[in-house]
Amino acid sequence: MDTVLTLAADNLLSPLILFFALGVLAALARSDLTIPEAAAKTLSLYLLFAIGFKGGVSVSGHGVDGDLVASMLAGTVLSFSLPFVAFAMLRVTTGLSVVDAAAVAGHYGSISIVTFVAATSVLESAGIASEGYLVAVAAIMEAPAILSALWIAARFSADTGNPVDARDRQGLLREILLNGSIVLLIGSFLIGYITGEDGLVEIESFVVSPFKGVLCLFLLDMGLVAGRGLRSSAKHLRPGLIGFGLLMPVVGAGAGLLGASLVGLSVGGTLLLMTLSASASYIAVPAAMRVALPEANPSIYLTMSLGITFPFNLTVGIPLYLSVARAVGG
Amino acid sequence: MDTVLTLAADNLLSPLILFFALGVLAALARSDLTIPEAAAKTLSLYLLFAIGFKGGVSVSGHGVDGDLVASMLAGTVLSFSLPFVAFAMLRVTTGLSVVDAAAVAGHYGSISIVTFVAATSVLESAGIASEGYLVAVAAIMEAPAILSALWIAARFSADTGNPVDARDRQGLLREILLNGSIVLLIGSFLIGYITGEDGLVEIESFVVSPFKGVLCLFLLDMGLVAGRGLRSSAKHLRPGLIGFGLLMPVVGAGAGLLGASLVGLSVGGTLLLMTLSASASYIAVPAAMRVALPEANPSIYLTMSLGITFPFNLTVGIPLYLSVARAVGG
Amino acid sequence: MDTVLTLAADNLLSPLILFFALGVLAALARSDLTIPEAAAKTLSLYLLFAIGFKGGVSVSGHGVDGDLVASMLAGTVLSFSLPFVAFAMLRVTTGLSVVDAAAVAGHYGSISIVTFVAATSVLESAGIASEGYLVAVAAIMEAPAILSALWIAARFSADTGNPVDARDRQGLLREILLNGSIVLLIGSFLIGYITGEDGLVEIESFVVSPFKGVLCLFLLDMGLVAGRGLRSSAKHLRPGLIGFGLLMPVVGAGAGLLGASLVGLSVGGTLLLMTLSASASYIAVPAAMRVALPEANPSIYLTMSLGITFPFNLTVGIPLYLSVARAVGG
Amino acid sequence: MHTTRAKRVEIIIEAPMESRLTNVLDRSGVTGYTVLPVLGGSGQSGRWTREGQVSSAGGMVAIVCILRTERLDAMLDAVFDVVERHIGVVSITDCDVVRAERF
Amino acid sequence: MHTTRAKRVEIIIEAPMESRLTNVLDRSGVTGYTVLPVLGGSGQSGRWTREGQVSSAGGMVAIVCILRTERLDAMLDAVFDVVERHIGVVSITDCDVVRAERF
Amino acid sequence: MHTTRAKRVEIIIEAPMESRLTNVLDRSGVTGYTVLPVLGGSGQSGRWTREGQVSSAGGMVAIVCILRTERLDAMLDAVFDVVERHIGVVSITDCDVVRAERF
Ligand SMILES: Nc1ncnc2c1ncn2[C@@H]1O[C@H](COP(=O)(O)O)[C@@H](O)[C@H]1O
Ligand SMILES: Nc1ncnc2c1ncn2[C@@H]1O[C@H](COP(=O)(O)O)[C@@H](O)[C@H]1O
Ligand SMILES: Nc1ncnc2c1ncn2[C@@H]1O[C@H](COP(=O)(O)O)[C@@H](O)[C@H]1O
Ligand code: NA
Ligand code: NA
Ligand code: NA
Repeated sequence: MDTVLTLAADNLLSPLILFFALGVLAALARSDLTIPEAAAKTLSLYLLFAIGFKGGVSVSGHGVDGDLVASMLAGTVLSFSLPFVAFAMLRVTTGLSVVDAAAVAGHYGSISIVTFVAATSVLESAGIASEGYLVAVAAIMEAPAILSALWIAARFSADTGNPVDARDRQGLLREILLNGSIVLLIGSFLIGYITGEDGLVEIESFVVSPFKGVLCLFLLDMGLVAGRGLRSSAKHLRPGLIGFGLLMPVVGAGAGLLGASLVGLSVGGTLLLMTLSASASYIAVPAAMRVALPEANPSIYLTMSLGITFPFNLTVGIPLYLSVARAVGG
Repeated sequence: MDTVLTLAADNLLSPLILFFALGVLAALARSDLTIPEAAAKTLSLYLLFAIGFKGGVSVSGHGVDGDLVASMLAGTVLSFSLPFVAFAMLRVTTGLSVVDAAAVAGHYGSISIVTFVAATSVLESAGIASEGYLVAVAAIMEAPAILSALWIAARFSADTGNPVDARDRQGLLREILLNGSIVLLIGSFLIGYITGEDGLVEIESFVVSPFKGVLCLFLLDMGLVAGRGLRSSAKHLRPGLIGFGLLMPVVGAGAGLLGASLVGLSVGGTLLLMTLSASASYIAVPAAMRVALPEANPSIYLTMSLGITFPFNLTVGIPLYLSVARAVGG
Repeated sequence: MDTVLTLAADNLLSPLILFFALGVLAALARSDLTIPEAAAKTLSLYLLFAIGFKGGVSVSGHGVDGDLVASMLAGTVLSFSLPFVAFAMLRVTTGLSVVDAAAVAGHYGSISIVTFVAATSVLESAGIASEGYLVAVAAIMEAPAILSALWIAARFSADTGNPVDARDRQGLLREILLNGSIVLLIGSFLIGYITGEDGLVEIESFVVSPFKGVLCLFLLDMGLVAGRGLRSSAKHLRPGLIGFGLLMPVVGAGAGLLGASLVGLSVGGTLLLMTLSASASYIAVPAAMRVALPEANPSIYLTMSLGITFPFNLTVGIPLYLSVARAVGG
Repeated sequence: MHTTRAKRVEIIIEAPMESRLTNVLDRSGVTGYTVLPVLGGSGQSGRWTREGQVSSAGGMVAIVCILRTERLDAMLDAVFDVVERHIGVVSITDCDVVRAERF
Repeated sequence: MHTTRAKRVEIIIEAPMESRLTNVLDRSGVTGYTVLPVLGGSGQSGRWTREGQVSSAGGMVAIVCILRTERLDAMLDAVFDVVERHIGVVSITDCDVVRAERF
Repeated sequence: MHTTRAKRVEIIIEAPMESRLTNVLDRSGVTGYTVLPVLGGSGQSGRWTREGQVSSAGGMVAIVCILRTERLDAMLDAVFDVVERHIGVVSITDCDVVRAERF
């Protein structure tokens, strides 16, 4: 427990968290500080590019061991099943409509790549190794939860006759799987895997050295967006929802821990799979939900994911999961 | 005097100045070279982020000495009072209307962060140390001059009955103080101060190594903007105005020198406070003036600040102030 | 021949090519992966900035030898004359109209700076030196081909009475010569030349270290654009055109080889001049053609240049030209 | 200059719906349309702004379509199938166009 | 499809005034508006372009507001309090809207 | 509020033609115009989108010009000299303006 606190305290004073906090405060104070949309998108492309590439290089170094397939499978199962857990919890503890609850549930099954990156950087500081292929697991966990959410909405909701026609449904599936961030993450991973250490040497001073600084800038932007969301959607944040936003990541992390034990991941890998399961999407899933479940209120799921669960994971969650992973794994 | 010339010559041939000159020339020749707006804004966010952070780290290293508060105070007084000097000079030497003169005066009380950065990089090349907290002084000097300008305009101008109503006035004050660049500069400064050298190590290859290159690109853009301004506003540039644009920075630097002596700054710190006082705003103040003094002609103040005073400080001013600071301080 | 294959294979597995391929595949699969327009423009400005500057520094190091003027001359002649060769080939092998053929021909006389950069990076990997001033030759080769294309269109086309009036013609000439990319490339070259190694040291970690990584990101974007072009313009790609797109670069490279021998360039320099001659423009010339030859179909020339010739040069062309340059030069 | 009456339809809709709407437009027989970026706005679902959006889910676009009057009804029917369940605003203005055969 | 007459007001104004104008719109009782970016323009105060603006002071935005005809006068009065002393252009067009109850 | 009838002309044209068109507008005696960015569109020459354009050759812009009715014909003649041979669409709408002396 002592370690948790020390870790959490260390973590809280890292530039990453502080820039996120700066963004939240600036937005709450209604400062006009903003990061241009094109810059925010480019920063996020950079992060996907760098993290995918480095993951691929690391796998090329350590070789593809049998656990890779098992981990992929575990990730897929987690992403498919967590929305059901989340949906049940939401229906019990909050008054959300079926559609809103399904949409929120989809977000919690999917993942947040920035939370994953933050966990990676905590591992680095602590000098703990992890399986490089978890980047690929992250990519694969983005999509299945969306399908679960749509299935839940169709199954339990009375009001939507036939929301999406066949042509659109197919298009939707393609869009989800060929989503830009998934393609870039997987593509960079494969390129990193193919070019290996030689490739890394060539572009190291682009993908490695400035990485953390770029992440600070990106977290500043995420803080601004989260702060703006909190300000404008405070009215949606009833206690039940806030409670869900804090509890669900812990439940997710528990499921991730189970998966990691079954697969036999290292301590570092266990933390990462826990973090993936604990994190909630705010890029891929919201866009999919606007198209597929337009009746769901975007203010609710964006605020939950970005305003509650993301900062929770960043500050308290990751150190907590790490000490559990250590206790179990060490 | 010899040193001034050598310094000025060295300075003139630095990539920074040359890229600024390239921008001016390209714009005057009507080349279609442009930096996208989002990129220009992002470069400027980067500079604020980096300079604030490094300033904070440097203060955390050297400790907060008693001079910090004194310097802050000196900066505030300078920013409040220089617009009065500028206004008086403008009314005597030019035919500007009260409102235009007040608006221009506000720009000269406030500061240009890029000029400050250029002075920092001259110090670095010359191996002269300076007080890290001057970044915070820079941030604090941005706003007071705006209030002075508004007060001057209200006091001396007959035509504007009650320009801004109470609700808007409050909003305006908040906007000025929570201006994005001030928030980012102060925020990064505090984060740098909190995380100290450890934090710097983490993001050094983002905020330190590429800094000068980014600054070159930014100065290219500033050259383009200044050149375009000169081309389209040449008609406003009567001799009296040009004279003011060259004289006022020297007057400001003198006031800065006085402040620095009273506070007891080092030679490097003296140069920086002189440069801050000598420089004129072209980001925060123009935006505030459009809102608060819409009758003032933006072509005049933008051209003065960006087309005359900024290049003057960059090329002749800084080397001049440095040799004075050395003569006085050494 | 063995070396060609090895080189080509090595080249094919470099991150640069792989990211280009990722972009093409993502676009063909209709992924929504996109690089924001402002980011794409900024990346391209960065590349011009960095390559111009490094070229200038390298000339300042080795000094201006007599070959510089000869190379400039050779480049100008190549750019002026290759459109005539291309036009003749197009009229014989394809059914393109005079105006379309003239427009395409103009693209093949001009150059692609990214292809040039890719050749430079192959030289680096192979440890082969080259003349730094070829950057300036690249800049000078951008424009003449446009004039040739306009002359061809005016000479051989019956339908356009007097397409551009005198005022516009002058404006057009100025636009072509003061095109943003030419100005930035030449300007950075001169600044690099003036500031020399000292200047390079100052901004090395901006223009040198991250260069290849940025290039990867840029090539990803070029792949996306090429893939989208191929998808939407597949109908224009009759076999004759494809054949031209593959043959013309080899013809151009041959002409470049001739020029290089006459001037007496090194093996590295020969490769670069061959590559410049072999490459086709996709930035400066298309923009000029929209204004000056609006009847020409942009889908044709953009797809040819970006969808056929660019990937050909990147994958097969450069290794081929290098082995020829070595055979002739060594 | 000879001009013809036509209709200008302006649709403001969420960015993730853009491709669906333009597909529907293509199928509804209009000859063209133009998509413009939107910075922000306000409506029943509150105020929003584009800057700093991490996800494109929140953004909107404006689609302008000029078409012959006789095509308007078919087009509106097609559009409403898409717009109905989504956040969005449609307005129709009379306009004059040159080269009427294009529309 | 059933449509109703309404008004489309388009205001082009300096970017730093955007929030003031939208605040006024909110208070004047309109149900919504949309803000579009502007690249450049020309008017009495000369020609300008957005690219490479270091400061946002020079930029402009276009604000489109669709509203019921009976609300027009109140809205214009409110808007002019803000626009009057500033650079800006206002134009009003007749339009038709579906779902009139929204405006 | 006193308003006057005027015309609102909207021209969608390729980005490389922007400066030519605005030069022609300046010479044709209009008092101002505004240039808006365009993200994408579709027309006779197919569908295109702005994102990821390496060259600006493919992009388009929308130019809005409000002018007095009596100036319309001269303006359209001038504009068509430029637009004719290029990809582009022109539409004209009636509108009302305040401060008519500005146009
Ligand atoms: N009356 C209106 N005039 C112009 N734009 C509107 C109007 N109402 C809504 N909008 C736009 O449509 C978006 C969604 O509106 P709503 O569905 O009412 O939330 C808003 O964010 C605005 O961009
Ligand atoms: N007649 C007009 N038509 C369209 N936009 C205009 C017109 N006049 C002015 N504008 C826009 O309003 C801005 C300011 O106009 P002004 O106050 O006349 O300088 C210009 O930069 C244009 O963007
Ligand atoms: N009917 C239309 N309504 C609105 N915009 C159009 C229309 N037709 C063409 N456009 C725009 O004009 C551009 C060129 O059209 P075109 O010359 O028909 O290929 C298209 O890409 C659209 O942006
Ligand atoms: Na999750
Ligand atoms: Na000052
Ligand atoms: Na060529």
